[in-house]
Amino acid sequence: MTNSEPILQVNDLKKHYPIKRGLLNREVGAAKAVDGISFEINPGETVGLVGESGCGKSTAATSIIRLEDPTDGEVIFNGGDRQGASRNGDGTHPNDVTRFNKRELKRFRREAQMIFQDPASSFNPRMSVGRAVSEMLEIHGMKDKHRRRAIVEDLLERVGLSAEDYDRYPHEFSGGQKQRIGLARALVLNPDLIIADEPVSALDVSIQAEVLSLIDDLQDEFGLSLLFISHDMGVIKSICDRVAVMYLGEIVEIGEVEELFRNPQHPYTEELMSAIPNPDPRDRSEGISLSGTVPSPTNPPSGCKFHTRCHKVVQSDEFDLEQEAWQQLLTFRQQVSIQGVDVDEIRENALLGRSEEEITDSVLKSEVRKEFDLPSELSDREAEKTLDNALDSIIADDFESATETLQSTFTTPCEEIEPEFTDHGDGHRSACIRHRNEIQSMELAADD
Amino acid sequence: MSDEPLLEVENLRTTFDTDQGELIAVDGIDFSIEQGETVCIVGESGSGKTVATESITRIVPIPPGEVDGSVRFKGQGLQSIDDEALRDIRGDQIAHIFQNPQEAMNHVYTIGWQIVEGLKIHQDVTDEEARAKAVELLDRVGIANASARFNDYPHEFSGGQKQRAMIAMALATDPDLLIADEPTTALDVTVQAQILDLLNELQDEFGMSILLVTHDLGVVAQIADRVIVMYSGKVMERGDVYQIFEEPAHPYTQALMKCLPEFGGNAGGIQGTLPDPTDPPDGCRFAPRCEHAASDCTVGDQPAEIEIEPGHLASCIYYQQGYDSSVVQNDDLGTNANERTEAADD
Amino acid sequence: MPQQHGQIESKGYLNRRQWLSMLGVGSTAAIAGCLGGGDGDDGEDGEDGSDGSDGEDGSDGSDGEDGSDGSDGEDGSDGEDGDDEMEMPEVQGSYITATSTGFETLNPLYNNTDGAATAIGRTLDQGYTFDENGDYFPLVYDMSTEDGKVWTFEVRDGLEFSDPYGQVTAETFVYQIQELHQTDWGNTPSAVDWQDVTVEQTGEMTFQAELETSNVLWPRTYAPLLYPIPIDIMKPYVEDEDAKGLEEEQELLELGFTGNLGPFTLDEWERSAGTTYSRNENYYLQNIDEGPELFNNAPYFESAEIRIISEQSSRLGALETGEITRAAVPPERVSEYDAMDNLKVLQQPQSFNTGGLMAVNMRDNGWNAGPGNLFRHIPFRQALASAINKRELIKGIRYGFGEPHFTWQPRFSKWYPGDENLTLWGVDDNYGEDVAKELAREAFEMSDHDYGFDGGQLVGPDGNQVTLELYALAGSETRIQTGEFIRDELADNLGINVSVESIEGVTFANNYWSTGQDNVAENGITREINGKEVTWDGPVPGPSNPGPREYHPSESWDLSIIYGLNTYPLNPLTNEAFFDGAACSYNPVGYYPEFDAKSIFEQMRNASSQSEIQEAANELFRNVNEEMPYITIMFPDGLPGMNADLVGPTESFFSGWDFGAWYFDR
Amino acid sequence: MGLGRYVALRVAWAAAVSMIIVTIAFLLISFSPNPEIQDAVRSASLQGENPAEARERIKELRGLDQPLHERYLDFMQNVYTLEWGWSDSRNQPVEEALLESVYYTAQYSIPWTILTVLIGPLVGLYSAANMYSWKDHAATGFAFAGWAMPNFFFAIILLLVFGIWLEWIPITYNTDAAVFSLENARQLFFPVFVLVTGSIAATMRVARNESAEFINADFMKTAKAKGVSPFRAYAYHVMRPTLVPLSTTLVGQLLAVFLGSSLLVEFVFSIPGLGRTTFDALVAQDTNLVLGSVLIFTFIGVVGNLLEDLVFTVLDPRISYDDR
Repeated sequence: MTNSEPILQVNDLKKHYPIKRGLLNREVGAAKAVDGISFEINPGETVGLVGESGCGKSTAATSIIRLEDPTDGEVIFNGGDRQGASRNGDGTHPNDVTRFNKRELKRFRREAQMIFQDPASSFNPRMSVGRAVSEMLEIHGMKDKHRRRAIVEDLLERVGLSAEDYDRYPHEFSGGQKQRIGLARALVLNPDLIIADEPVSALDVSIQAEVLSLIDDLQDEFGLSLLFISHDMGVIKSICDRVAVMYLGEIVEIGEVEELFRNPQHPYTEELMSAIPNPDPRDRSEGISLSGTVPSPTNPPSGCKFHTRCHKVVQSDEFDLEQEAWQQLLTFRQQVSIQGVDVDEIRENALLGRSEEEITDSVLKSEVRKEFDLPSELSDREAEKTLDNALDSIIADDFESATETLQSTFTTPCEEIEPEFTDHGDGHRSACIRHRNEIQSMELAADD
Repeated sequence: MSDEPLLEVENLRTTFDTDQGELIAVDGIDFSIEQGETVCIVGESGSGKTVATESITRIVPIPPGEVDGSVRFKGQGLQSIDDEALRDIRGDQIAHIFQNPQEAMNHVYTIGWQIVEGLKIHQDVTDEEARAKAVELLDRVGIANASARFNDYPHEFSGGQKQRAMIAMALATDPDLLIADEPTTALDVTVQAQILDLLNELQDEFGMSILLVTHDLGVVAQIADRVIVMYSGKVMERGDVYQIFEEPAHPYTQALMKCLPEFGGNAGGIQGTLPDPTDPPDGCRFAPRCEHAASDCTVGDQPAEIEIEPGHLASCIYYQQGYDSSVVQNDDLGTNANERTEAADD
Repeated sequence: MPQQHGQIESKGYLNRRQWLSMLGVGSTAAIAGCLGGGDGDDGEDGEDGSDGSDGEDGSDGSDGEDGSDGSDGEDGSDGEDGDDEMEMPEVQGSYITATSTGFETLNPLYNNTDGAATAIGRTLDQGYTFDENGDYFPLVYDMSTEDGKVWTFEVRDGLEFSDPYGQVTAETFVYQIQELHQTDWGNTPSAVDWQDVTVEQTGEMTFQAELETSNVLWPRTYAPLLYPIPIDIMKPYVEDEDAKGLEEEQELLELGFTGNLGPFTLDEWERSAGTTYSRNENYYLQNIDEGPELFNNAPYFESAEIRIISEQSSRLGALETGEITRAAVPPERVSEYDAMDNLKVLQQPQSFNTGGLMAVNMRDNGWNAGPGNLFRHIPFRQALASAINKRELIKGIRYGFGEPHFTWQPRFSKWYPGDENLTLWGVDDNYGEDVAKELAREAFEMSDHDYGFDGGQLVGPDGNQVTLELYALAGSETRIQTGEFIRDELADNLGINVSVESIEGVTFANNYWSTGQDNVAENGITREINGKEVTWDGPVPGPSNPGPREYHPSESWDLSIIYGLNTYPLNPLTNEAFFDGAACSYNPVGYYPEFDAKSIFEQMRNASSQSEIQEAANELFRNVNEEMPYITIMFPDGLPGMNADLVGPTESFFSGWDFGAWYFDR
Repeated sequence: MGLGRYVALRVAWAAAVSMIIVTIAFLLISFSPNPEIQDAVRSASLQGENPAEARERIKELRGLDQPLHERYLDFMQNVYTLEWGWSDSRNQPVEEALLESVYYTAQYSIPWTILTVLIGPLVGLYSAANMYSWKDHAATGFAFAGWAMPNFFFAIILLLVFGIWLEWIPITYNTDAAVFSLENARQLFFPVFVLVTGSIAATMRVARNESAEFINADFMKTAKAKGVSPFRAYAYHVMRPTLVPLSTTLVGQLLAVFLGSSLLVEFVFSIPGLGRTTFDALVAQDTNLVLGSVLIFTFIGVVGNLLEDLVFTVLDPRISYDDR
């Protein structure tokens, strides 16, 4: 974007939560909430971090601002007057937030602020909002009470409230007003960077627009850089310059907002976009609907982590099924492998409106198909045969061989290959194996 | 569809006795819902839309609340029947789902228990039958591996799953009317889309009517047959979904439209805040925030609803005789929306 | 508080049991008082504890002592007029008394408390007792002597232990004395009683004991009082020299061997609830020749109980509803209870001066008002005694239920020298400002320092009014009232400014009254007192007599009304413990007699006749009345309330020896 | 599985706590003057013997000449084999003394605990359901009157009115009454009543506040919308979640009342229970019995806390065993 030094540079940031089991609390694994993300924010830029609940975006934020200690990686913050620092001899960076000592951290906390989703719970109900805001100044060493008050009153006006609101209490404000106060509190120390974690998702659409435009205005006025976290592509679109799409601890696509919206390269991005409610009653096509939820980061899928939910999941070379059927087939395979098919239950359901004798194996099989939205017959004969065999095994309660059958036949490269980033120009990159034949991007370089 | 609407609400007025005086949450509104129809009530937080829906079966706490007016459900007047008879209707023929599935479920009971509870109140079923039905419902609303998850506690469900379970709970008795109060507001956009799809599907399947409350016009566009726009306890505008989206008549509806994120940063939301419900302003409730407000707008009562075209009514004096409706109609939102849709379709 | 009193047990003729009865109020009572919410007087509580359970029972021998004044006849149980034809009362009902605290042990060999002695006495008689005239009355054995030096014991025939322990014989006692009390491992409370006694069995049912020096009052010291204990129970422990084992022996603790030796047999001892008994059909008392006719079917109660009821109000409530037969009543409620149909309250004179004794501190930690401890001058102590109106105090504090206290004997005692021989301080002519000030001036003359009256105030050498601190028992309303009464009297009549301080009994005992072992003078220390060389040796110096006046507890005090003491109306010799100056075991106040106490006690000890003793006693108590070692104010009366149907108790100090003859007249 | 491991950990922790307390007790006893030795030394010096010799003799006799760690091991062994020594003030084995006392204490404290646990939350719920109405004020007032009234005073008043004036109940406690007899019920009614009124207020208060929160919770709206009757809503949807926070405070409160009030109630009603035994032991400086009582109270406390934790985890499905 610009040639100047980015204000924030996140390099391969990881945050793993250990999982402990057993009497001795042995560590048996890790929940990889954030698993190696890299991006940068240039001065005055707003970068969006978008993804569903549970994708790790909030953990990324708290790790960046070091409310939690990251497991690995660098967060280089060049704000304040840190510009122009170069790496130390040992490869570490003097501006690396993850290595800041207490004093540096305190300074950093002044220069980088955070805004939270729920404005209501982040205020002490017994403290006037003015005090809540001016407290920040006091903590960071401003002794003069009158000056503090003057600054805060001025700020309250600039976020669209009035100076008289200084002495009022949080409960006297509406949600949107509270978020304005939250903004004032974040701005009072004149930071360079603000990390806003879902700042508008708890607000009405009308208020959202209001707060978003306020943030936009203030950003210009204060020369802020912004990391904006949201699950809502619509919101992202209206405020961000660039956006990084996160899925299960990783960034799957990053690029300038307009380019990304115009030409999404990752299926996940497409799905996020299609979720934006279309305010046109005449267009109710269901579009692509993202099914299921984000898998647990303790045991993420192999290969492309998104393949379990991907509507464009790649078929193995020998088949050419309908994409939907293929996706259902993979889901079914997954359920079988964890014995998630309750034949008894299905049998019982089938009994509703039928007599015992009518429940033949073939009826059961078709019930199972129905249960898992599988077509009554696959277009590929080979595939159909394998599926039928597997269904037979399942009805015979032999999950092992069913799993075996399904897994040996229905495979997707998505679960085998970890996708690498492909560059689509102008810093627009995505990680999807469908682009593997395109020009490989150069290494996602920190020394970009 | 019979001649009589499924639900007919007339002059519904709900007030609360508070320390600050009488709070008028819903100030005499009328609406009806036909069999199989989806009606959306849309408006900002505090506009009274939730209270309006909760007044139908008197879920609002009484006291301090007080509900006046006539509510007829399948021809039966709900306002005069006793609590027990009303309880028989609640959760049986009229079901509710709420905004925050996290809090709308009791955290100490399993999902299954909570579904079965309603079922057993209204239907004479055995435990096994109830359980089977609950599992089937969970399965139907898209909970994978439903029979195993029957015994899970709410905290073991994700937000979207919880809302699905709530829907399953509501559908347990095969209701005629499902009242969904901001069912997607607390959820991720992606989950919201899933839930809306699900509601659409279920409506087709079960043929129930849906009364959906939301502040998000995007949601309305996806699901509504008819729309009622509420503001400060009053109906501002009503009409079918196309009328509302393509020819929004009331300045308030227009302002709401402008708030949709798709309009980018060109609108700063609606300036100002809702009026004090204990002391509503004279004239049109929206007048203090309305860019077209004239002096006539701030006197008397809320203007009567004027029928602009069949089924499309607005409560704005500019549509009364003697005013120039073009002042408020000039807004080019409708066409704008069409253009935008095309752009997004790409 | 066994530990506290055990300190002087080696003093030859004052054993532990007697020692206990010397002190009227201990800290247990103080605690009971504090739990009582401060409304009850601890004095009363303390009396309750002992009174309710033992006052009537002479056989346990800790309280009722000799005093043969020959007054009898009013006792309904005597039945002298009815003689043989008299119809015996019906055996019925349960005799239930209450106590405020439980019993530590029921092992007769190791018990040293009054309460438990009563509980044991219900099942087991001791050697002898004293009848309503204070005369010796044989129970288990009869004692006789020619010269007061050699005593012959004759064990009563027909005394049986429970199976398999056989008959009580002379050997029973000789074994107990020789193999237990006279050993150095046995550690029994009775050990001191038998230290210098030579015991010898002289027949199957007789044995004799020879004392080092003659003592005609020997039985009255209670020293030769023994419980019959089966040899078979003691034997294994004697062989092992296992005192602890003997102490913990179940058969002794549960009194399972008592045969026909007591009026009742113990059913159960529940440690925190009390004891329950059933009538002993074969009580040997039924067959003896002595005593009243009524003994022929003793006892007349189906059962008996001693209940532990800690709360005074609960005890009174239980008395009122008839749940218990007998309990002490506080004076302010006597008229109320006496008026009830189902109850009567008796007024029994007592030998304790609890609440009616003011101690003056003559040690160096006393008289903190200036130089020169005025308490050390007899006229000043007399002045104090005459400044306090005793009758007023009794009326005000005890509702009239008490006796003025002039010398170290109660009026009913036969050792009482008679009013005509005493100065009746604090009543009539010997009370008032003029008398008191005159005596005080006498004291000022004797003092090296410049004390005097200035406009009614007693002022010291520095010209300031003399201010003294008076300690009263905390939590006791009546003690504090007593203190305030004394304060006003001393202010009005002597111009002394007294401040009343309340203090916990334990605190006072430990820090003010008795010293720790470290503050005690060397054994053998000598001083000149009243012109004579005096040596502190033997058992003293000890905590209660730490030595010359410069030895004293760490805290200073002037006046106290914490403790009441026993006046030993049956055996005046026992009072040696208080008034023999350097040699006496109990002298916290630092009193040294100016009369020849030593030779009076010597005379008493060597007396061979009652009249000789009487003479010495008269002299002793005249002198005590003169010198006022403690300011004696009053004897409170015992006020046992009881079931109106109960026949037997009398309004006499000696009531209770004939417990076996008591009955319900319903 | 999680629960098993959690229980195991809690039990282990409870054992560790009791171990620590027992050790502290041992150390206190070891380093405080032993009255027995003092007695022996005093009587030796009074009898003109060598006090130092007497000290050694008694130490040897009592095994106090052993090194500290051996005495500690002995002590611990005795504690855990329930050989708690001889009570000098009651002349019976300490275990027996405590067993007798606990027998009577249990007779009033079990019904008391059950009633408090039952009535407290119910009154609280009733109050919350009628919050700020006269019913709420009446219930709150009732509970607080019981709490504010000193138990001791209250007990005496009750005894006066019902025992002495009306003669409905006996003044003194009859230890012979069978546990499940009318007589026992009669004599225990007021002790239990006094304790229940004393302890109910706190429980009721917590229950009231907590259930007030749940009464206004969204899930109550859900229940209402399902057609659940108000009674069922309170019984199932409010009561059950209220028990979760309540369970965390209940044990502590009951223990506090137990320690504080049982002694006084035992005094007034002459119940020969644990409180009086402990008090008497303290007064009599009966070291073994004091220690035994401390162990009992420790045990009650530790087990109470353990139960509290377990009940809490069972009641609240959201608690993850791994996190605690």
